Amino acid sequence: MTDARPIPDQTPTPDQVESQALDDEILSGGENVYVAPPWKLMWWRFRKHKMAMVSAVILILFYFTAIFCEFVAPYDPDASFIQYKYAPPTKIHIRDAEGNFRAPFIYQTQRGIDPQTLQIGYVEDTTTRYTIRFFVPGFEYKLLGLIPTNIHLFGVPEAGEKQGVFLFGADRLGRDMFSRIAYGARLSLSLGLVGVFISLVLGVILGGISGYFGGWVDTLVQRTIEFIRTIPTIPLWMTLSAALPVDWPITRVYFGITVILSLVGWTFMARVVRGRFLAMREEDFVLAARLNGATEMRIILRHMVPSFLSYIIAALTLAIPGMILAETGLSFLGLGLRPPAISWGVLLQEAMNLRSLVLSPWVLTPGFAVVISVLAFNFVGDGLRDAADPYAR
Amino acid sequence: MKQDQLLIAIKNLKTYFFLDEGTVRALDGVDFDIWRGQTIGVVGESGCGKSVTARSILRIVPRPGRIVDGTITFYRRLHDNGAGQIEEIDLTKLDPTGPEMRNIRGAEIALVPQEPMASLSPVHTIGNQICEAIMLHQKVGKEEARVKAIEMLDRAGFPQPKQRIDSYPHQLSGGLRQRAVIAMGLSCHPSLLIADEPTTALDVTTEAQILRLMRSLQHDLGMAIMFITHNLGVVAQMCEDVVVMYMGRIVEEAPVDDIFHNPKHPYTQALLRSIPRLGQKTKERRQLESIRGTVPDPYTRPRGCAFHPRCTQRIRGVCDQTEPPWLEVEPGHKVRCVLYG
Amino acid sequence: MLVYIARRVLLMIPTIFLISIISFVAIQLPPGDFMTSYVAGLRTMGENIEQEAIDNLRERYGLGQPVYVQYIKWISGIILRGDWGQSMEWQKPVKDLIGERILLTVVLSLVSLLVSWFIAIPIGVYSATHQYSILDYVMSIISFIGVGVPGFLLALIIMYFAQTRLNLNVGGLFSQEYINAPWSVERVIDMLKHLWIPVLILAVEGTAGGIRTTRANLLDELNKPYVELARAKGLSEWKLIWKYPVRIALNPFFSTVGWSLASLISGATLISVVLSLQTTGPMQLRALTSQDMYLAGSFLLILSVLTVIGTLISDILLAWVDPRIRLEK
Amino acid sequence: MKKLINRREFLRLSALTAVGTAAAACGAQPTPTKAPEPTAVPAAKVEPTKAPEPTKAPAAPAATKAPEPTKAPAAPVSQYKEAPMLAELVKAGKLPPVDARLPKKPCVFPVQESVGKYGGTLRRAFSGVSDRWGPTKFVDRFWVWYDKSLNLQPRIIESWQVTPDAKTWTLKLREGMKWSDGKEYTSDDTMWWYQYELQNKKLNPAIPSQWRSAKTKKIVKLEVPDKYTLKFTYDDPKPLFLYGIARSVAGPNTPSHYMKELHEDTTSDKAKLAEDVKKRGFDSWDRYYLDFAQYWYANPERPFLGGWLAKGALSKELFIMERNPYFWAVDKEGNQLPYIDKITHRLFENAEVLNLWVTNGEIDFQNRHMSVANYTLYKQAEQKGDYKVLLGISAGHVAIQLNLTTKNKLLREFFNERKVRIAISHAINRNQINELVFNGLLKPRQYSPLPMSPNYYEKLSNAYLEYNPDLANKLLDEAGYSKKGSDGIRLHKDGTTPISFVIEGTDQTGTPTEDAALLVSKDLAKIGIKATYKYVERALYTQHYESNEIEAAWWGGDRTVVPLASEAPIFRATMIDRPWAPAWGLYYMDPNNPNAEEPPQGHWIRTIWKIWDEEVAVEPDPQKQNEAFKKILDIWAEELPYIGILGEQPALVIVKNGFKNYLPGMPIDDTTADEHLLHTETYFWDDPAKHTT
Repeated sequence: MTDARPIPDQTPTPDQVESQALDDEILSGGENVYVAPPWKLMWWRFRKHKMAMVSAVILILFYFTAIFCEFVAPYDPDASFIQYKYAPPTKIHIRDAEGNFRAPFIYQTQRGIDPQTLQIGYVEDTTTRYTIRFFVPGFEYKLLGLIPTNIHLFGVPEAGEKQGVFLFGADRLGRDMFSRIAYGARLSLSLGLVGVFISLVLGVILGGISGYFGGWVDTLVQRTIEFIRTIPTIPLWMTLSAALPVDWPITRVYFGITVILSLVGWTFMARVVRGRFLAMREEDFVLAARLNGATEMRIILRHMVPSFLSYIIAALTLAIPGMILAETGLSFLGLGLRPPAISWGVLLQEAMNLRSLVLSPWVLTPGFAVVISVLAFNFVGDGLRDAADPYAR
Repeated sequence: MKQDQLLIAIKNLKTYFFLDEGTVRALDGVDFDIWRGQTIGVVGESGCGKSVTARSILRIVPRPGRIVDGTITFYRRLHDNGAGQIEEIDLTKLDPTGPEMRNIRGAEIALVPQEPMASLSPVHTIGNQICEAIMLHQKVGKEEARVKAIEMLDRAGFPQPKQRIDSYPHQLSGGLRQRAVIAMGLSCHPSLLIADEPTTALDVTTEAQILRLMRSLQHDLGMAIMFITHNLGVVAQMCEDVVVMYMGRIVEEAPVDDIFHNPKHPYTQALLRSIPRLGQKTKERRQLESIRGTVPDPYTRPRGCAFHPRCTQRIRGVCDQTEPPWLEVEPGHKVRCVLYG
Repeated sequence: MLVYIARRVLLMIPTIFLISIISFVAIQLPPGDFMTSYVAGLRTMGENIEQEAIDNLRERYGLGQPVYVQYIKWISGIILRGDWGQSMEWQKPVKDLIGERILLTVVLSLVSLLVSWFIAIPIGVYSATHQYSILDYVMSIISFIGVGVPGFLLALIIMYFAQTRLNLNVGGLFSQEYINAPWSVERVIDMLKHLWIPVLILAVEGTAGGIRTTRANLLDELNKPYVELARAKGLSEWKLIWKYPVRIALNPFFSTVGWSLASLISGATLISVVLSLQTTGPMQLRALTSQDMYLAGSFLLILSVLTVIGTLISDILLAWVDPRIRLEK
Repeated sequence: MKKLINRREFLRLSALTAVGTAAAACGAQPTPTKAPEPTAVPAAKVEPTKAPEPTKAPAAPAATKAPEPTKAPAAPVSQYKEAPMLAELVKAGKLPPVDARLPKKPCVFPVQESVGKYGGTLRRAFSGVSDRWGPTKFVDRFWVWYDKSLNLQPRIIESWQVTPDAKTWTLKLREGMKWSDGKEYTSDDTMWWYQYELQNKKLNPAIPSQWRSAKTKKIVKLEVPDKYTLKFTYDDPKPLFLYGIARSVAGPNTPSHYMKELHEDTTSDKAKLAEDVKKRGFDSWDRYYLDFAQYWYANPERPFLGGWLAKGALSKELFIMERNPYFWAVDKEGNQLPYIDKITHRLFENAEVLNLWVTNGEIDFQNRHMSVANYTLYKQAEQKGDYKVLLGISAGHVAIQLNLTTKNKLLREFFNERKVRIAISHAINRNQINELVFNGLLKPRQYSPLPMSPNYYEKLSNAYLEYNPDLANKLLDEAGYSKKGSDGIRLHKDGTTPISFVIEGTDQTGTPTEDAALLVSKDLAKIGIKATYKYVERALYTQHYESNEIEAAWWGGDRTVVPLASEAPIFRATMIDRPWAPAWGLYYMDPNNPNAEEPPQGHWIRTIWKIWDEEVAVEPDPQKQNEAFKKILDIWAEELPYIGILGEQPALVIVKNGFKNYLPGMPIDDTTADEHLLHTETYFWDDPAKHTT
């Protein structure tokens, strides 16, 4: 047995210096001062997930664009510019032909057509250039539907009708892809949220009841789920799109379909929740709560739901991109939104052909918007899941 | 106690957890020894570092925790050829996932965990989980391992082990699960069994049975037990020596009787005051004291004696300024407190 | 357990009966019938058909009869004679049509499913055990891209590059010269040259979901006490993780495998359409659009029944892999 | 710059049109005395006039040289020559010699470029049984068919005669003509069809109008004075008889010796037939007969008269057709046709896969599904795919139909105002739509017969085409629609309801036609009319027009090559899927139809019907008939019931290099079998060995 024990390091750490003040607080009963609220803990853990942080920023940008798309878009997304048909993304220069650095500008382009194939091409005319300016006047719109204005984020006001700045090129009718994507974000990013929300609420409540009570309640809910899940969705969609009034605006039609989708979608959520409940209702803390005389609803909501919050968050964030993708899938089937409505699904369907892929690949940029938003949602969801994980250290 | 009876010597063990919120010094210089056949109790409030000590010995400190300093010397008695010969191994130097460490884990040092239900895989039979441990450390086949497992279960007081070895954990009562876990821990005849609050989840009758069982098994098998608990009653019943921990440090170490009858450290004294004594009446139980205040935030350890903010006998200007010394007040009774300096 | 299964099977009968009615009604729900869409189709392609002829046809196909009469005719044919009726568009027995395509469909779906699991589970395990490592991020990004790219778009792009860069024939599962050829080594090679595209796309989609599920579930399990105890037993990390937490984390896979049953048959409809695969998916979609009543109805019935059976299989599998559920029943 | 090119394109196309008319009376006259003798009109004459990207090979094979002379059967000197693969069968004794297989006087098909070579495979694509028209239009041959100048000529029959009152038509069959199983084709076959098919109540609950007298509605009388003569007698004049028999797929050409065994009234073994019906999954014999037995592509065993025979069912992924050894036509040198051995049609589920096949050179000859929007795509890959994009002229038009009989009272009043329709026509910027959507490949025109049509009428084609929004506004003001709402939309005459209607269409997203519809709706907004384009599922569309619930429709217009052949249904409002007046059209066809509505007295549509019924449909003399039809077109030019936008759309025909005898620049319309107008049997490969699969 060793007798000589080294005296621990006595150099005071900054922490220790502060301890005097804290000391008094503890003694005076300020016990909660060191307990970070749960959301703060979540935020700390979430911050750790670098990709989730980046993704959250991207999503904020996307939603900003969706809300203020008129401001972000330099052009009316429906305006056809006959002279810009199939224009590729406009090159933005910071160095002119003489090699001088300047504020970002673009050159005037000249259109040419191959007489054999009718292929359209554009060449830059380096003698005429237009500076890109910010907060420039453009087409009239109402910001947030309220404030009439004509100020846009950026543009080339000097060019007038002669030349446009097309960040992502122009489509087959000479419409600015960037403006169209910005407008498309509004529909694509917003419509799915409602569907996800409905399926979430239904799924958690019914799945929870089913898994928690078991017995005939479980059987009933399970049969219902089974039944709903066996109703084939495609004919259902077809019926709906046909049955909805012809004069309904297309967004309302799609909104209806989204709601129906979520009415089917909740069953997935419910199965997950039920499985968790089955495993969990045996656990001691549930028993303890019950012995304490907590009501069943309270047991579910206060004790069991928080314990698998991570699952719900994971499923939720996976469901939002699922909805975005469902929109593109529906459009592909011709059951979703239709022009003149602008959504990413519609833009993608317009571009879903070999011609676009070979001759004007830039019209596929809505695909990137979809991928990036899905990616971002997934990372944010992942980060949230990890942050909310009750087992996380 | 002869030197060759030393089983484990822990010196200046520091295990820190590196979190975003700050560094948690879960163990901040822990020293104590475990002797062969000894039953040593480790007591303290939640978060004082009891379990981390156990996990440090087993080298299964979960990330982002890490042993940053100190040694854990394990004196291994070689069985096969050089019978009785002793090999010194510093466990902190081993790769925690490497074969050497794994050969010690389970075989030489076994763990009986806190929650037997959660500690058994719900989808494997207990037989499967016990046999696995046996086959891992002994060169035996499946059949033989099964026989040994049944034997172990039997010894652990598991009724009808032959029939019930293929049960799943959730089919068993809490007591039986704990017996199964103990059987698993003992299956390879370890020289140290770390029992991490093995009876917290059990009712009093079962707790008593289990404790009795552990004692008799220790008697039969001659192993050392490191008994981690916050229940001083259990300590009194089980242990020969007691180590009291507070905020990652040992504040008092003494034979069990000394701790109970002559506690030195104010913390130990407070602990003892907070538990009901045997024979106390229900009425009196209301007069039990709790230790005032709460354990400080683990990121900001108070300066000086970590216990001073809660201490009734603290001396202003001393306790909150200087590290208290580690003093042997009586033979075998050590305390970390300025009151005895 | 057996009683449980028997009870479930008995319960299935009324469910399936109800489903068969719903399937049949579902196809009738969209406005018009096969003749309207048939005529509309002809006219789209510049063909014409006289109104008189349309009326005759409608009568001949029994489309004028009340729905329940058509339903009874159809369902009794299936139950009594195993006769699924006749496809109006293809003018062949439904049984033959589905039979011709089912083998390739199942092969394709199974291969894709297995490939995606084969890739997803190890990667998911790695990502969970090495959370926040660089590889974890890389895997996550790749898998999320897999989730994010619409399959039909990916299909078109891959097809185009397979043709222009790899000089492969694309579309369908065989080159033209092997479509009707008897099975031979060359034919198999030719099939593999085509098969990888759909398998790749399907696997990418499935893998992404699989990685995500595995990782998420495993992360939940990794810190459970039983993992620690197993570690304390001296098990190696590798064995430990695969035997305990992975095993439990994979339960959701088992509980969804039954549900994949229906999708095995319907195949990945959209992708098959884009790739022009002769699987059942495109046929089903087309039957639905053209309101080819018996063909569409049969597809819906088969899929529904498979879903019901699949759910049962899922539950049985889940009970089988998770004794907690099994022994309770 | 762009404009120039477009004009050139148009000039080129117009030149082709001229060729079509100039070459009238070309083509094989089937009645000459001796059979294989090359007819007076050498096909080569056409060549110099052939327009864009001539497919001509550097050197056409010498006209005298017989194809594959070495392999010609050595046996008794044969009058005709045949394909090597058939010669081998003959040698092996599996097939009678070629002379015995051909009729005494085979039909002589003119060749567009040169006499061809035997052999090779032609690869095409189709999208399923419902898209069987690729195979059928390639192969189906009728009693009579069009020549290059769109005049009808005898084909299966040797000749026809008609009485001056156009009531009795006598057809002469070719003696010794064989079905594909070698049995002779005689008047008995048609008689059997007349007795057991046409008059069978199950198979034909109602007799098709072709086989009924126009007024008495009685069935035509058929007599067969001898084995090779058919005599059809109607109660009323039937001047359009020939057009009717130019498109009768499974009608009178019925192999009675085979079909009678599959007919429940004439079969010798009823039990076996019943079993076969069941085996093939049909629940009734009539469905079995009509959906399966009588069609060569569904039932490959059925003897057939086409140039190629089905091998296997059409529902398979690859539909294969092989040459008919008994085909009854030869070229001018006596080579039995067809030249090409095998035609394959490959199934695709998605048009983009077809496009990939095209650009990769896996398609040899295709017009169906080749969208004009893909012109640049196809042209760019010409070299890589080793093909040429040739142009035909599609009969289709981009057009909008305003429903003059819509149930919406205010809209009906609006649409029925002539000035409104003319205003709408002037409001559409046709050139912009053409440039933006169609690369300028189309031509602004009203819905009207094509220039190469015998019924071309310039006044209608060019009516009200000018883009003139001011004029449009002026016309609308004049018509009493000068009041506008606060949003700039004009108001109906009730003074409160804005003028707004829905244009229903079924075009897929991203297709040029949908783009055009959206542009039109923008143009109309500029003159204060709110026209919303809405996609509807096509079955729903059908339901809407059938029940007259449609306000306006976006559906093209075709049948403009030989409008009389299909009885000009659009011009008479009887083709109600182009619903410019569906309720009136239904009334005209059947006054008892629940959705039918009588047009007002003195309405110009009554005049159209009167001219058709009393002048066009009964006039035996084609010249006078056309004159009478012109009166109808004149009413159209005045009233403009249908707003045409663009037409003369180039139809893209993918033609593999080395593929010969296809004449580009021809009109492409349903009535004339699309791109298969001229003798598909004379197509051949310059190098057949390179084209075997």
